[in-house]
Amino acid sequence: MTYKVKLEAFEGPLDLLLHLINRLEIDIYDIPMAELTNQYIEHLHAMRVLELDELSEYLVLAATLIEIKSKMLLPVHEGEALDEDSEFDFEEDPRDELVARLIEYKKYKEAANSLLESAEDRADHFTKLPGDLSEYGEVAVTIPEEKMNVFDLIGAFRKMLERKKLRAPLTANIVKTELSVSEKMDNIMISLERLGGSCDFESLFEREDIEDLVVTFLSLLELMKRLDIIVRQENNFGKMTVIVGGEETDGNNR
Amino acid sequence: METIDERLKGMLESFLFIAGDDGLTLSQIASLLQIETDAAAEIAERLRVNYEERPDSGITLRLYGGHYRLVTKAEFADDIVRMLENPTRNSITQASMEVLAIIAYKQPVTRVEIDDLRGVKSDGPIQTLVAKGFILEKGRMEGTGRPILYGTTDLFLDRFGLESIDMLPPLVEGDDEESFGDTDLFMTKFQEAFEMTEEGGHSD
Amino acid sequence: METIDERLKGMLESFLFIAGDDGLTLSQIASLLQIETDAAAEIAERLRVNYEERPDSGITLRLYGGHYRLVTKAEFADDIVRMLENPTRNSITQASMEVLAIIAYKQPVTRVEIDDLRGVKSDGPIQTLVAKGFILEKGRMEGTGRPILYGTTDLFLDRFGLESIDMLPPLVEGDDEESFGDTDLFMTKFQEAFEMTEEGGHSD
Repeated sequence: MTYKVKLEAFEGPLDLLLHLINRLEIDIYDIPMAELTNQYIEHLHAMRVLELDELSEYLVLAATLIEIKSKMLLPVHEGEALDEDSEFDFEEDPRDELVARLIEYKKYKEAANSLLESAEDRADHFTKLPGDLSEYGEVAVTIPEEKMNVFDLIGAFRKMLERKKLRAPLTANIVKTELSVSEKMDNIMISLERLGGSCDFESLFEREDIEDLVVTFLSLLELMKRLDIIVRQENNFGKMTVIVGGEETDGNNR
Repeated sequence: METIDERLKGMLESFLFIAGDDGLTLSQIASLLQIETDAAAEIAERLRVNYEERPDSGITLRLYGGHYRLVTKAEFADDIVRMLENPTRNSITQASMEVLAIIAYKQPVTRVEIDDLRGVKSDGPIQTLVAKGFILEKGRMEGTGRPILYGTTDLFLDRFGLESIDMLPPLVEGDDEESFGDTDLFMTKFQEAFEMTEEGGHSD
Repeated sequence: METIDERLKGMLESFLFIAGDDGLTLSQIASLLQIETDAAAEIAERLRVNYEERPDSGITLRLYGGHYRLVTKAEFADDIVRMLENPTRNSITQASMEVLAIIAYKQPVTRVEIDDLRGVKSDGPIQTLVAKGFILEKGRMEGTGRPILYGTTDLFLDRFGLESIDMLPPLVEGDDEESFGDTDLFMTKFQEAFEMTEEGGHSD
C-alpha cells in the first residue's frame, strides 16, 4: 500500500521558481532578480502556447517578479531617505516578501516528502481483517451518533475498499510465485543448508510448471559456475547429488 | 541472530495473520515458504507448540478442514464476548457505519452484495440501521430469491446534513486519483516545452 | 504457572487479533482488561517489546492514529506482497501531498490559506484528499463567508504511520540554506566537499 508520487513538472508558480533557483544555483537570500525574472518569463513563454487557466497564476507571480526587479533598479535616494522621516527610512529589501513566501512554501514541500517516506514505512506493515464475530454480535467500537458526519461514511467506505483488496488474494496467486534466478539461487542455497549441505538433484525440481523448472535449472547452472555448489554423479545416468561447494557457507550468501 | 528456522516461523506467522479466517492449506504454506510440504508441516507444528507453551500468547494455531488458521486461545473466549456489548442507544458501531456507507453509495443494494464487499455477514448492522431509521427496504431484485434491496432514508440525509443523496462527496474508487486529467496533460505538455527550452536555449 | 502479567498480555493479544485493522484505543484496552489506562499502556508496551525481541515472531504491535494494531513485521513485506494477488499501489500526486502537508501542520486551515501558500488553486487536491478520507471539514471560520476549515483524519494518521498529530516530525525551518530542495543534495554535498578541501588544503 505504498503511495506512489506521480511526478509532475511544477505544482505552481512558486514551485517553478524554486526549481529555477535550484537549477541556477542561486542563493535564495540574495536572488539576482534580473536573471531569475528573465528565466521565469522564458518558461512562461513556453507555457503560453498551451493557453491554460493556470497561466494566470503564473502571470501574477511574473508581475511580482518584474515589480521587485524594477524596485531594485531604482536609484537609492540617499539624501531623501535621511532627511525625511518617511517610511522609506526603514525600507526593506524588496525581495524580502518573496523570499519569505518561497521559504515557507519550501518548508511544506519538504514536509510532504517526509510524510511520504513515513507512509512508505507504514506500508510495509500489513494487518488483518477483524475477526468475524457476527454470530455473537457486533464489536463495540462505537461512534457517538451526535458526532457522526459524512466523513465518517467516507472513512468507513475507503477502509472497506482497502480491506477488500487485502481479502481478495491468496488462493489464486500463491501457486504461481515467479522467482528470479537470483532469488531462486538464494532459495537453493537455503534449502541445501537446511538439508545438511547436500540433496538429490531431482528434489530441487519440485514444482510442475515449466517456468519454475527453467528458473531452477538456470539457477543451478549459475551456482555451479560460481562454484557455490558442486554436482556429483556416481555413474552415467546415475543419481546426481548437489553439494554445497568449497568451504562451508553460513547460509547468508546474499 | 535469527536462524532459518526462526525466520520461517516468523514468515509463517505473518502469512497466517494476513490470511485471517480463510487460513492456509499445507500446500499453500509450502509454496509460500518455498519449502517441501513435510518441512512446512514441521514448521507449522513448531509454531503451534510455541503458541501453546507460551502462557502470554493469546493466539494459537489450529488445523480445521485442511486449513491452518490462527485463532484466539479458548481461555479468552469469555473475555472476547465482552468486546461484543450492544452499542448504546445513541451510538453507532464501526460495522454499522461501514454498512451504512456501502448502502449510501451503492444503493439500491442487496445484503449479499454488502456481505461480499465487507467479507463478513452484515445482518446485525442492517437490523440496527433499519431500527435507527437510516435505511429501509426499497423493493426487491428481480431473479432467484428476489433479495431485498436496501437504500437510505430521508432521516439519513437529515442526520448527515445532506440536501440529497447526490450531495454525497464523491469517492475516488480504485487508486487512480488522477481525475484531474487536464492538469496532467498541461504538465506533460509543459514539461515537454520546458525541456525543449532548456536544451535549445541559453545554457548560461 | 501463568502470572497475571502474562495473562493480561495474552488477553490483549487475543483482543487485538480479533480487532484486526480496526485496532483498539488505549481506553478500550483498559476497559477490556479492566485495568487503568496507565497499566494498559504498560502492558501494550511490554507486548510490543516481546514481539520486537522475538526473532521468530512475524507480527508486532503498532500505534497509529490512536489505535493499537497488530501488524506484520516490515521484514516480511516483500514476501507478503508476493502472496497478494493485486498488491495495492496507492498513488497520490505531488500537489495532493503538498496540500496534505499544509493541512496536517496548519490545521484547522482554510482553502484560501492553502492557495496562498502554494501560489496556486488547490480545489482539485482538496477534493481528492476528502475522497481519500485523509482530510475533513473541521467546522467553519468565523467572519465573512465563513470559509470551511480543514483538518486531518485518523485514517491519515494511520496511513502515514503517525501515532498522533503531535507526532508529526517538526518542520524544517528554511534557515539552513544547505538543505535546499532535493536536487540540491548533490550540490550541498559537493559544496561541503569543496569547502573541506579549501579549508584543509591549499587555499591559494
